[in-house]
Amino acid sequence: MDHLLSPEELDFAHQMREFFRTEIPEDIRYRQAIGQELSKEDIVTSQRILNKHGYAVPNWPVEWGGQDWTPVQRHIWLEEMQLASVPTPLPFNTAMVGPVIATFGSQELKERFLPATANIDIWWSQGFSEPNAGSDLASVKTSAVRKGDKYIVNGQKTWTTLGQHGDWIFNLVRTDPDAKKQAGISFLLIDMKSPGVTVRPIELIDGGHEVNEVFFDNVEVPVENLVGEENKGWTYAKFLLGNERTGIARIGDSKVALARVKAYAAATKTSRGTLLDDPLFAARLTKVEAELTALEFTQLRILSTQVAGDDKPDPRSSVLKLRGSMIQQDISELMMDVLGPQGIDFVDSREVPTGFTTLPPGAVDAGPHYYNYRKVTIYGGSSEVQRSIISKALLGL
Amino acid sequence: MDHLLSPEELDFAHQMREFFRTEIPEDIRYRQAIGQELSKEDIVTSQRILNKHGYAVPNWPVEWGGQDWTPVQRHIWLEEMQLASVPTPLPFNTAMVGPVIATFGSQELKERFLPATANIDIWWSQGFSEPNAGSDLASVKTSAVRKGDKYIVNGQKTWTTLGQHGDWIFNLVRTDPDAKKQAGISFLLIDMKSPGVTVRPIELIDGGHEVNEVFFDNVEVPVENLVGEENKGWTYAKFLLGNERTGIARIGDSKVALARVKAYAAATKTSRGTLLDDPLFAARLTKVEAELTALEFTQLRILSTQVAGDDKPDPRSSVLKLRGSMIQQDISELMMDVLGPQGIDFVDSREVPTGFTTLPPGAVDAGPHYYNYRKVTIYGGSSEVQRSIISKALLGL
Amino acid sequence: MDLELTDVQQELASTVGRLLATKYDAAARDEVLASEAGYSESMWSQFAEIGLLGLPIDEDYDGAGMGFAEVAVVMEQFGRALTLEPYLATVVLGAGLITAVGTDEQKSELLPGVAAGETKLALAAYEPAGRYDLTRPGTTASVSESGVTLTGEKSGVLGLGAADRLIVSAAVDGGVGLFLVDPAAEGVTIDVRTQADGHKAGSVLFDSAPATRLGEGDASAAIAAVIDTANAALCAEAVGAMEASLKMTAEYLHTREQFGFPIGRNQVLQHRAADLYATLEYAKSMALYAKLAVIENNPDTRHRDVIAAKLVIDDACRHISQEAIQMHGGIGMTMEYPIGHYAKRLTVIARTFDEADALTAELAEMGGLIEARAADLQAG
Amino acid sequence: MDLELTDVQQELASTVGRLLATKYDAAARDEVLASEAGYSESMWSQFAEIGLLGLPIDEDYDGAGMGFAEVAVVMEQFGRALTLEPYLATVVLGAGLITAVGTDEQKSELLPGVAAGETKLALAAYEPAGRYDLTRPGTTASVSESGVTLTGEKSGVLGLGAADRLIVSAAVDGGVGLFLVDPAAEGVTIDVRTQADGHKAGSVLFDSAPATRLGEGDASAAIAAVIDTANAALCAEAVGAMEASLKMTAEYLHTREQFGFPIGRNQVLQHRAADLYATLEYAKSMALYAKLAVIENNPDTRHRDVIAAKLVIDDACRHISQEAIQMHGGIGMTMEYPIGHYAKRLTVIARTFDEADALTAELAEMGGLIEARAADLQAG
Repeated sequence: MDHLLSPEELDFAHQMREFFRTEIPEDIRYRQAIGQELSKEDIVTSQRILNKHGYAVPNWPVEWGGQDWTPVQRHIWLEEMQLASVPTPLPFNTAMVGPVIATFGSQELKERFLPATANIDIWWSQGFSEPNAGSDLASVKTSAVRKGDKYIVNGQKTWTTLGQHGDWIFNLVRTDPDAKKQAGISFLLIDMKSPGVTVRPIELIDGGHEVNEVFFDNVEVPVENLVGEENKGWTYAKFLLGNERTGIARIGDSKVALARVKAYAAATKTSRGTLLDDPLFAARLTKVEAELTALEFTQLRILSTQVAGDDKPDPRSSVLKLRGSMIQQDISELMMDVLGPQGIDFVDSREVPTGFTTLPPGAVDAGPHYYNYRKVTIYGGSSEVQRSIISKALLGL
Repeated sequence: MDHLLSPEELDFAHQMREFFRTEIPEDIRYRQAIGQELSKEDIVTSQRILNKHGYAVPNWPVEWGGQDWTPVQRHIWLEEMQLASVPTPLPFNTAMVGPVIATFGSQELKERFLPATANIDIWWSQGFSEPNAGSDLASVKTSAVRKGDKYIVNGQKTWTTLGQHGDWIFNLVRTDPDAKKQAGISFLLIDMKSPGVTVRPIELIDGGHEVNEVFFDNVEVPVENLVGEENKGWTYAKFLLGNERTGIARIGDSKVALARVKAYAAATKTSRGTLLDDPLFAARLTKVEAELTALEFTQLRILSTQVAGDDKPDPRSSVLKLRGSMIQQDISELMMDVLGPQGIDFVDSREVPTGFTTLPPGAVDAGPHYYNYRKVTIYGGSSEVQRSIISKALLGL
Repeated sequence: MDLELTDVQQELASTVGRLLATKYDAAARDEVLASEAGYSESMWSQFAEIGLLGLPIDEDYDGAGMGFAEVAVVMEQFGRALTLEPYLATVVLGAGLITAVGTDEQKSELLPGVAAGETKLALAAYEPAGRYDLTRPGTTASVSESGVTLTGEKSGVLGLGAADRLIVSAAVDGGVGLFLVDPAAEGVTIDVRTQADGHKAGSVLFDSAPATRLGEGDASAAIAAVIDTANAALCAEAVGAMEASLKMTAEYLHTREQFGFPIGRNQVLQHRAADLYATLEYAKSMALYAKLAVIENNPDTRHRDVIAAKLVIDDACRHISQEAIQMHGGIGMTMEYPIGHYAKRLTVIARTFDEADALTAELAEMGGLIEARAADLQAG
Repeated sequence: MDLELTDVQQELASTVGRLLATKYDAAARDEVLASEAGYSESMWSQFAEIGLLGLPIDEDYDGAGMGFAEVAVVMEQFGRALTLEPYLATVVLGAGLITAVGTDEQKSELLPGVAAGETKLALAAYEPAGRYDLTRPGTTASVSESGVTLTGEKSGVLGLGAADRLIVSAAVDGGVGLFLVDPAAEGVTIDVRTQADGHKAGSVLFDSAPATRLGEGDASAAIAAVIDTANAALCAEAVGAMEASLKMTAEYLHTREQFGFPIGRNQVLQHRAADLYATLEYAKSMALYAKLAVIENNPDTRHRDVIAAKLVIDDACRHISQEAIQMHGGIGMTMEYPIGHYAKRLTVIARTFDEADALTAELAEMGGLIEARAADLQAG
């Protein structure tokens, strides 16, 4: 991509490249690069370094630690971060609740939360989805009833990613049960240490613990934790969901993952040579490479238009999500195919008892990753939702 | 398939195999085998030989020339016919109007039409589709107004296959304009030489003349040409459309076509050997072979159930159409890929001016065939219609 | 032509189906899954009781003397219920090989125990460096006067942990031999792992481990044959699991409501479900095709036909497992909902004994299923 | 970073677009298609008038001295309108090769005529036995004192029939040389055919036909480069044709009614249209990628990047052409409705200069687009 950049942009890219590869601890980047699950500490450590240098929340207002960057610069920042295997800042903090508070919160809320959010002193969780809601996010049932200077919150949220680490949770709650669906929803911040909050893990088929259910049983929440106006929460939620659409393609991550597939394939012996020489495997891999390039240039074309000043919503963002998630799944499947019989087991480590052959690279994560990545076409607006968005823009039906 | 057959069935298969390969003129079978368009005469010659031996209309009542065959025998008959590259009897005669007349027609109509229909002394055309109707066959606009002992027919039919050869045409006409859609339709036989009947060719993208529009301008039709009862035509049409669902997969034809692709690929030189040795081409071909086998065994499984006496409509018939048409298209595409640069031109003959290299086998038909076969997922119940039928049976929605 | 199950086979299917419906529902299975052994001894005994373990074993050795057709019936039911017991390892692979190459004495010693549910077996044939290759074991047999010992490492040993006796392939006499090894013997180290689908498998290290030769002569053909049989068995199991997956998905589409109506009203999901149905029909047809190939056992076509079947079924496993989760949405990714368990089993089946690309290439090299022929070309 | 068209390019696009919208609608095109020549001399003159024919030709030879970026703009518009004129043959391939290897004298002789619309060119490089190979021509050049003559057969010669001069590749001096031949000269026989898309192409037989060498030295690299450029041009044309196809299909879905409502209300067709849109975006991105590769002309990456682009675009041609017809239904198969014409052009584009399987294999052999790299493995 370098040759497409202006001299200033290229300087910026080099600066980012250098920064990520020297300032973020190598062990964290190594774990990220080889598909290991990162600890909470890894994520916090990395984000704090970013934040110290002003690189954790570039999308925020400058006053709150953001950067006055062009869309291209933001893209370079994210791409270089992913290519360097630096964990991206916690999206619940930086892409979700932060921008909402910065845009719709009171001065008091901003001061209270934004610095701690950028620096991940508070780990935020997301309390949007509810059981059986699926893509119908506005069907919020969790209620918040005002009683004096408190809300009493009752209900249940689900699919709360990394909620086990959460300090606070931002929620959509129903404050007016009589209003129509989207009306009557408020955006409420809740301390997860409050009495009545319970977090229950959801076990996933990848064997990991990534998402949770969060229960609210008569939880008392001070009214000052309301963001913006009561019953206007749906507006803030839509703002939140519309943010950061271009990053959703995760192209840098996919490049790293594909490079890894390729390196492993070259090191995998088959009865006729290496797997990378196998015509059918190589053809599938090559097609994904070409498609990933097509995806990248689709993203760049969108950025190029944004530079030109057009900022209205673009069905091409849905193309990025639709196709970007397909490519992530394709890569996870190629990785499974590289491992072959050794990608079937669920193991915690490549280490084996003395005397046995060490498991090949990828043996730990290939399988779980494949199963886990079934999610990428479901969450963040499923593929079905993206197709509906695109066809609406295309057909106007 | 032979090893699945009972001794009696196997005898029958041998008998059919022998018959088709000795009695039907070799030149006709050769033209059919190499994808040449057959003349009207070829089709008539072949069918008359079949009819002479009682093999043109085995699905008809025995009294009218049919055979009291089991479903398996009928399958063997069709399969062996296709494998021998014998043109199948004209479906408009044998699978469509014949059974309708035999089932719903008066004795007089039967005597008048059935022998001539079986022997293709009358070439029938189909007058069902109308402009802009698409899959909505019941939206018949062509009107037949009774005037004394005649109907006066006005309107237009379209997609009339081989209508240029037609002697008679069987039509759905609206006899009661006030009745609801499906009611008010009658099944009327019209002599195409009647004044007011005009046939206009529709030029298709394959360069051929296969389908036609048929216009009716105050055409007088004797009332005795009505089949069954007035306004009951939709019932007869549904009967007609429900016939011969298993033959629709055209497995024998696909086997012959695929064998041909394979033989040509083996004779096609590439920079690395023959095309049949090319791993990517071979893989695509092999998958289609395996799928064709899956299709064949799906058909056999259905037949096996029919033997067991279950005769209710089966969503698996829709699977045969859905997947059988996909396979036909896949094969037509493989053939295009075999021809490569020499499948691009539309030529009438493999012959070239003196001195030039003769065109390879398939050069004449590969391209036209590919374009023509776009139809197989559209006609006879489009793939979309088949999926709806299957999902209705599956989901009951 | 009759491709339907015989009455006896239908009865067998009902018997197994009823047993599993009552004793092996999702909750019971979750318990088995969470157990240390990873399978249920009690179910195993019940399988023995109703004769499933001796199904293909000769009557002389206390078996039922039936054939692969009946085994396929059982495997399909097992697929439907997603059983975790080492039936494939013990009955299909283990007893299959002993029947194929064992001496009368060895058969007498081992097969009655299998039929009675007292002996479990495992085939140790794959190796870490060999991927899916079975023809060139790095494990070697050393024959001396004091007996035979094996040295080497095996991986992907299905049913390891439960097995009372291992059948091990090793290089011997310039070919491949099979050997019986007691997993508790000195010189044998086992490392049991859990597959993504919950089945136990793992690796075994042999360090001059005492062994007995199973039968005699080169066992390559017998190993290839038993893997064909096992692949055909997996085809049947996959069909059961896919049929259950599709049924579950259809029910979900029918009952799950969103935006005020069942999500199955979405035409897009209807048509995609229809494609799943078509894929399942293909899979059923090819499981039948593989079954007939194994029963006919024609040496010219058996392997070719089985891999053709497995190829189609691997694709079907992928299509149905991926779409079933996608159509369920997030709930489909949770362990508490059954569909993900089916998806995992199907994903593993598509990677057991082979991989789809290699099967495709192999089938192509064997000349495919249809003979090249064109009327305007000389055969070539 | 700026990937948008420059103002000049946008103006060019509008100019060409306007001209074609007024002079080259479906009816006008049908006339051209039915004509003996298969293209319109009058359009050709108008292309010359507005400077399209000299676009990439140096100003010294009466051209506009612009680059491939502008050619791509024109090709995309041509794709949109499905023009039939031999622009690729004359301007991209013909003038491209003369510019690349011709002597000053040859440039002076031929290029001004091209720019003025007076000279048409065709490249005769493919041969019946060579499939898509250009590196080993069977046609030979024989050099004697009385001059050069060519003997051999060429096929797939785009623009044949219209061409005033042929550029022919032939084996010479152990390498590949390019030669200029007058198609009317003795010893030259041409057999013009019509491609499925209506474009004229065909074969040429040279029997000691008089020829003049174009430039000197081995021309293999120049031929490879001009085919890369032509492939990038086809990518642009395909994008124009696909965008028009999708627009037409969307309009059809919007206006065509069945069972009482527009068929575009069918969610299934909506979602499939959305997939077409995504495919078109990929194609646009890769046409851009190919364009940048040709402009940058880095010998290490140009060919690789162009074939990667063509690969994605071949797939897109297939997806969009097939679905566009399917979503139109029967009407899409008729010559009187435009969508089938687009489908045919797209089908031909995907088979011009290469085939998708071979491109995939070639790209893989070149090492693909992404460098193999894993933190836990040594580079290898």
